[in-house]
Amino acid sequence: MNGFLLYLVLNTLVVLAIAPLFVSLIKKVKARTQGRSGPSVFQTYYNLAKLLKKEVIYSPNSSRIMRVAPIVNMAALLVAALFVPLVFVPEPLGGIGNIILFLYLLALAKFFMALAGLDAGSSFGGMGSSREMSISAIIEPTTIIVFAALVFVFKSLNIFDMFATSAAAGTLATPVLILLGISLFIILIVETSRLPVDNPETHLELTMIHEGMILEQSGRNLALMELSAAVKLTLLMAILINLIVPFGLMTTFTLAGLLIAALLFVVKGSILAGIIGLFESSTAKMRFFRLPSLFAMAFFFSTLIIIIEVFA
Amino acid sequence: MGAEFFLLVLLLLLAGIAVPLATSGQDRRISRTAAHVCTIAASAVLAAIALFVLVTGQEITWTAYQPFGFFSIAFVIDRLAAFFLLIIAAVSLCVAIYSGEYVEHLEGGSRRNLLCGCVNLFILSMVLVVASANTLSFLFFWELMAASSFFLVMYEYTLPETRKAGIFYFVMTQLSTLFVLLGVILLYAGTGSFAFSLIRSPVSPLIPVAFLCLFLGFSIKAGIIPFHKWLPYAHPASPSPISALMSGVMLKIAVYGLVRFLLDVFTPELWWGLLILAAGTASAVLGIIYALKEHDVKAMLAYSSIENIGIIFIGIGLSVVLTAVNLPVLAQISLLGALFHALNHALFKSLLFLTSGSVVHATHTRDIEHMGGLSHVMPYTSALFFVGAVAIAALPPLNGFASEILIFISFFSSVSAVDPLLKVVMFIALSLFALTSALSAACFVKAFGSIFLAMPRSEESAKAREVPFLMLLGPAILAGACIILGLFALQLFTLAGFAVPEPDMLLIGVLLLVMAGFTYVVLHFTASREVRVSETWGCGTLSQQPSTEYTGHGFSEPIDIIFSSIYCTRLKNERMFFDEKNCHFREGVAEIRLLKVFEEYLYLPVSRASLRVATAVSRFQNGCLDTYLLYVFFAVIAVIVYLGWFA
Amino acid sequence: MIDPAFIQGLIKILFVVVVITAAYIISTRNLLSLVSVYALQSLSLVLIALALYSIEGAPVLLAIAAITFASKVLIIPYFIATIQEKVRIRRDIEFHFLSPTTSLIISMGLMLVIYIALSKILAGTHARESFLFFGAVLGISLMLMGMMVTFSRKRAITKVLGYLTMENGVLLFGLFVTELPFIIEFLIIIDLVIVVLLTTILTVGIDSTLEDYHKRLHRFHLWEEEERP
Amino acid sequence: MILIAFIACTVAALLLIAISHTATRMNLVCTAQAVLFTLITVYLLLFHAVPVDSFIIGNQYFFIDHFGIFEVLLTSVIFSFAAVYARGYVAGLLESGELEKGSLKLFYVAWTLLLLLIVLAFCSDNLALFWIFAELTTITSAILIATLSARENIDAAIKYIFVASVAMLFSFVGLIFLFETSRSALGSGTLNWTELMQHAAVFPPGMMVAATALVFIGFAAKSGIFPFHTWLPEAHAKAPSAVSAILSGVLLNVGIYGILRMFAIAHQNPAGATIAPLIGLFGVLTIGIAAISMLPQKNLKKLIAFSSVENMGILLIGIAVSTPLAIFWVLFHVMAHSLTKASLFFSAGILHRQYRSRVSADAIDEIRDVFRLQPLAAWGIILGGLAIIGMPPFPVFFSKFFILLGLGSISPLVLAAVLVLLFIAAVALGYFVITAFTQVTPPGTTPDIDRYPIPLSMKVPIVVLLCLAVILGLVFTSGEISFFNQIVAELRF
Repeated sequence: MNGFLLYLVLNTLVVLAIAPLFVSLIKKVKARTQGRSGPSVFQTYYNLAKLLKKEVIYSPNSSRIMRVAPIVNMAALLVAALFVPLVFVPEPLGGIGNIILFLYLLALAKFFMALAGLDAGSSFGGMGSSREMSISAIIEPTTIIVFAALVFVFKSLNIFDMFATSAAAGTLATPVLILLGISLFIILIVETSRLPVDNPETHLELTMIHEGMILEQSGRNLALMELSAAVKLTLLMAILINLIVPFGLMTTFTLAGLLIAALLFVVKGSILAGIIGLFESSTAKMRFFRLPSLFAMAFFFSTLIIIIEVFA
Repeated sequence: MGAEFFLLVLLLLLAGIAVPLATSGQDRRISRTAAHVCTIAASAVLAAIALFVLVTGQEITWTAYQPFGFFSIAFVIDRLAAFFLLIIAAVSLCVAIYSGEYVEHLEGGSRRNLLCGCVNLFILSMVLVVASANTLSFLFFWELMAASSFFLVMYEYTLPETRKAGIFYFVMTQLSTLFVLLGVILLYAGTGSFAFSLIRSPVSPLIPVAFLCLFLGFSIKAGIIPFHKWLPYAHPASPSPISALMSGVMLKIAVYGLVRFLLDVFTPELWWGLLILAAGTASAVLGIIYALKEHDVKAMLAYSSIENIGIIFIGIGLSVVLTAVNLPVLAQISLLGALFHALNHALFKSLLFLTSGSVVHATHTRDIEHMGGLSHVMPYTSALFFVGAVAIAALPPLNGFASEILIFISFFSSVSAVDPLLKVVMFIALSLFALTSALSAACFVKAFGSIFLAMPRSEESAKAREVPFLMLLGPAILAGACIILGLFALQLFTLAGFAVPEPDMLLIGVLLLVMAGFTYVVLHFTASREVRVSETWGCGTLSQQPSTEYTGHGFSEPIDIIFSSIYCTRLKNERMFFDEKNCHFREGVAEIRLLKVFEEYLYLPVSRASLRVATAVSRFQNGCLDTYLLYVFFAVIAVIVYLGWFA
Repeated sequence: MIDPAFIQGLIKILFVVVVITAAYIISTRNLLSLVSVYALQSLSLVLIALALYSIEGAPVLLAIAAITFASKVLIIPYFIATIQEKVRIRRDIEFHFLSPTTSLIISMGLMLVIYIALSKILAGTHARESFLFFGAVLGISLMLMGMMVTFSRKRAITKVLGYLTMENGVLLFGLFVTELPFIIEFLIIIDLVIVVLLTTILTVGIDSTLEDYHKRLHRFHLWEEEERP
Repeated sequence: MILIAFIACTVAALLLIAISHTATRMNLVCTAQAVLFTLITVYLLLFHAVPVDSFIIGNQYFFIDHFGIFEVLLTSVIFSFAAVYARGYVAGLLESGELEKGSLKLFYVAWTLLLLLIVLAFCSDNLALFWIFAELTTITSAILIATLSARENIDAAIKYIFVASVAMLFSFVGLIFLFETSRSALGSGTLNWTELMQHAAVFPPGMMVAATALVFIGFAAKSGIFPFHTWLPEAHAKAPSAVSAILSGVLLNVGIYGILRMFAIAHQNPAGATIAPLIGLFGVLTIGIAAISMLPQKNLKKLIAFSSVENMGILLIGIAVSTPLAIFWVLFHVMAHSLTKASLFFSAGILHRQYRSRVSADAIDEIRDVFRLQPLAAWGIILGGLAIIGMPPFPVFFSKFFILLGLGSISPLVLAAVLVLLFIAAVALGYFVITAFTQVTPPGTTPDIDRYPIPLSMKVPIVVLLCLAVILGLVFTSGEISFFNQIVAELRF
């Protein structure tokens, strides 16, 4: 039991530490591709620190939701973080690690963020939450199909067992995992509202969906929102990494193994962040009502994988 | 032992009917509160009996009336019946508390006594339907339930839309009675008895036909897609406690009917399961898509009931398919998921209906376009509505999620064990199921956002006041039940003696609190604590107008466009210009019109056609004596020819 | 004392008289002669009854002949004639469904059908063998011809007469199929009298034709047209 | 001495009516006569050995068995309630000028005669005698229909007489056939029902089928079966409501009584097998035509009349099924239908008095503010309507269910068709009641119709009949069940 407690504390700290790094890495890669040097790799850490010191501004017509949403958002994502062991894979306990529960914790966070968007009464927040909820509704079937395929391949509902089997196998469990990796990559792009779906950097009301919802947030609430978005990105990247490239994942607890695994994870993470940055700078933002056809393509692609996996 | 208590429940309910009807002359609050007290007492005792049977598994039997030979009105409460009795008891308890206050604000003078009496009759008939031991008494109380609920829907009979709702409701209940009656008679012809007894091996060809009729009868009453049209009319037309009872409990009686016949009478085949699964998925998806376009709060809740009934049918259908493919463990999990979702839906749907009833009572309108900003003036109602919204959107700590995850788990684990062709069907059903649960989250963000958040969009909602205490106590109990059922789902299942792969929601809830506390503490020490209130950012405009807010329509507009093929959306935008070269824009009309697909393409054509046939046939009676004698002449010749031929 | 062959010849002649009078009732337009033709038909029925009495000698036939003579030849025609004076309607021109010629052709066809049907029904019984079987067939076809009159004529008086010819058909059928007990015959006469009395009183009340009073009603009560489906 | 009691009582009533001048006194006499009839039948039922065949006059023509007693009891109960109702109703007719003082005496004479004739019809053993009484009831009820001075009533009466007596002639031919078959089989012909029942098995099947089919035509016209039902809706819509309650509640039973007696004979004989499908076919067609033509109906009394036609169709199906269970429930349905239909017509009568349309009884009813003006009549129509459709607490639910149960074991397809037709009928009734009763004058404008004062004597029968129906529907006393079983045994099903 105490091994699990240790894992809880350890995993949360590792996630909180690494998350902002990946975000600024992606920004760095994008800046490099546009020929400018871009902000330092630790810029996100400075932003968070600055935001924490600033005062919080609430709109007069916003209700208690505005105040509660950031904390609930952060809590949900931290609990979701417990579901994805980055470094050390213990035995699953009491339903922690159930992949559906992981998905719905993300949905809980999104639910509160959307409500917060609507709360201030500004049309930007309303548009952001309306578009966010529509997109997440459309992508949901694809996510479920991909997770079902994962459950089908790894014969278990629990992410811990998935990572354990993939770590035990060392290299790729089955070739189909590469295809699943691509689908997971698409889901990552959509869930963390990266470029083709939504532009995280700008505040132009036509293009921002995720940013629209947190437009009214300020000070420490905005910091929480930024941090939770970063944690979400890290978790999804961790799933992708630990399933496709399980090299170095540690199942038995040794201090030395821990350090190596953490180091390896940071390296693998930054490579993946680089890939995401390159992918983002290679495509332009798609018009909002062209997204359903993109998601239909993704859905078709993932069902194709399953048909191959099931029938072949 | 329990039979006396069951009798006590019936007597209390009968008293609840008799007292208000007897004093229906004068419009005094005493008789109405007496009726509500009877309901509360009866539901409390009923809940006790139900829990006793559920936990100890000991059946209560009582043959009430056996006039002669084979036909008898008898009651058996086994665990399935007890579960549904628990649903009835819980919901009617809270609705009675709520309507204790709500009815006082209703107009209708002494007619309100009739309403309370009729509610008790409605609850009594539902209790007796669930407890009935043979198909005849099931049918007897099924029609009594239909009749009493018809009176409740027609309470505010002076409004034109109540008339339309009454006609829709009456026609669809008669249709459902037709199919259930046909099913019961064919069942009797097939098995020769009224009892809920398993059909032995020599299955006559009538049995599948009997199943189909019963399935149609129950799906009409449950509001499955092609027959759902009465629900979005009946619920907004009837008073809120009534629509809470109807949506929360009456739809579950139809589910109970289906499960009782599937478990106890039929040995279902594979195609039965697929039929139920298909109906469930269709209703789930279309139900929530139609809910998203509604801007009448109670119609939206009615459509979302269709969606949740669809989810329950998905669970049942899945369990039937899995038993047919002999995977009994998974079948039990999905059936448990479906039944648990029935209980949860009963709780959070009646919570939502009651709270929306308070909102409608406060703002005197049902249109969410004119609401907004109610969380400031009605804090408790908005908190209760919020708990209901989170529960129905199936978000983790609460009970909506606890039951949907069971269905998800049975889907996920059955996918790996079933033969390939069925696997494709499973995947499609799974993806549609996921789409519905995501859309329901979007729908209730829209609902909660446009009703309670931001600025009020009309004077009534600005001047709205919090509802009296009783109208908060009922929903509060329901909200508490939702939270408890959510957190202690695994413990309740183990208490009831079922091994279920449900994740321990208590642990998740505790972890959420721990993490929230952790963040709060970290922020407390590191972040600055100044807070300032200033204008919402509106690109520099000084005072923020409520008209700039995102209303319900605006929120669901992307989904209207994305699912335009299902809504058959008609986009209309004409522009009029000053000059012929269309440069100087004068005025224009832009409109998105969503078609009522089922009504315009199925219900109205059928009724127009039948009316045309009827007028043609009724010309047979054209009032001229010669034609009448001509008919007699032809009839006599026909008989003579018949005699000549046959004798 | 009169040999049976002669009697049977007499009955055949009376059959012909009955059929001709029925044909006349179907096709006539002149109301005055209608009642006298009906009296003639009833008279021929009385003669048939007497002829049968001379063959079989059952006393009941005598009583039937007497009753029929009294009621159908004297009382009812006199009653209807007086009604016609008061109503003063001479002619009943319009025909509703069947023109006279088609009615006659149809009655021929009906006779054939009834002949086949009755021969199959009465296959075993003694009535079938006796030469009088044709009388039974004639009885029922007379009924159907009477019915054609009721629904193809406009005037209520002609409808009543159609009903009376049907009544004669029943009597004819009864005479030939079996020896009717007297009480049955007696009761049917009473009923006949009452029915005729009531309908003629009612027809006088509405001035002898259904359609006329519909038109007259338009003026008094402004009956909307759309009520009739 | 039983028959003498009936006849003497009627003669006394006729004398009293002859000398009394005011409507109320005449009505009192009629009520007294009907109540006396009920008392005699109850006495007969309780204290006398039934079946009774020891009469002083005309011994071989009359005979009372359980079936006869049941019908006579039902008739006299409905008549007494109708007489109580008629007191207020006829007063209303007189005061609104629809009924002249002159024809009042004729009305009450015809009323008392009709009761006597119906009772004698039910007590007659000889089928020809039953035929004559049935024919006479047609005439007396035609007089009752035609008493209102409106021209359309005379028109409806004439239609009724012509259609009914033309068809009854054919049933007389059927009786002659029956006489011929009994004469050829037994040597001496007889039309007494009791003797026919003993020797039914011996009769030649060909002749038997012909006799039953032709007799069926006549009595089908009396009870409004498919091709001959055309007179029924117009007669009921135009007749005064007290009379149409009697027409629907009692007179249709005379036709059904004749059909059941005739079919009981045919049932012993192999001919029953060929006749049953014919009767079943007529039954289904009747339900079809009635249910479908109920849909566009705009006139309340015509709608209720069509629902009587439809219920007669259900009875026919029950008879065609001809299992002892089905016949038991046919009898129960006859009772249930009469009571509920009478109460429905009473409430329709009150609504008719309230919303009397100047144009004609056939015109569309303009019913408005019904719950404010006549709440009792409105609730009478709603509960009566639910009862007729076959909603649970009311007796029609059980009888309709068990008749259809019998039909289901014979042929599920016909059962499905019948159920769809009953659904259409229920929807038609529901649609009419919902659209008519929710019409309300908009709150702003002042309502132009004021409440028509309804005396208590018109309200009591509605409530009592509905309560009687509910009690009979729910409480099956052993006495009642054995009584019905006794009838089924006597009819040898």
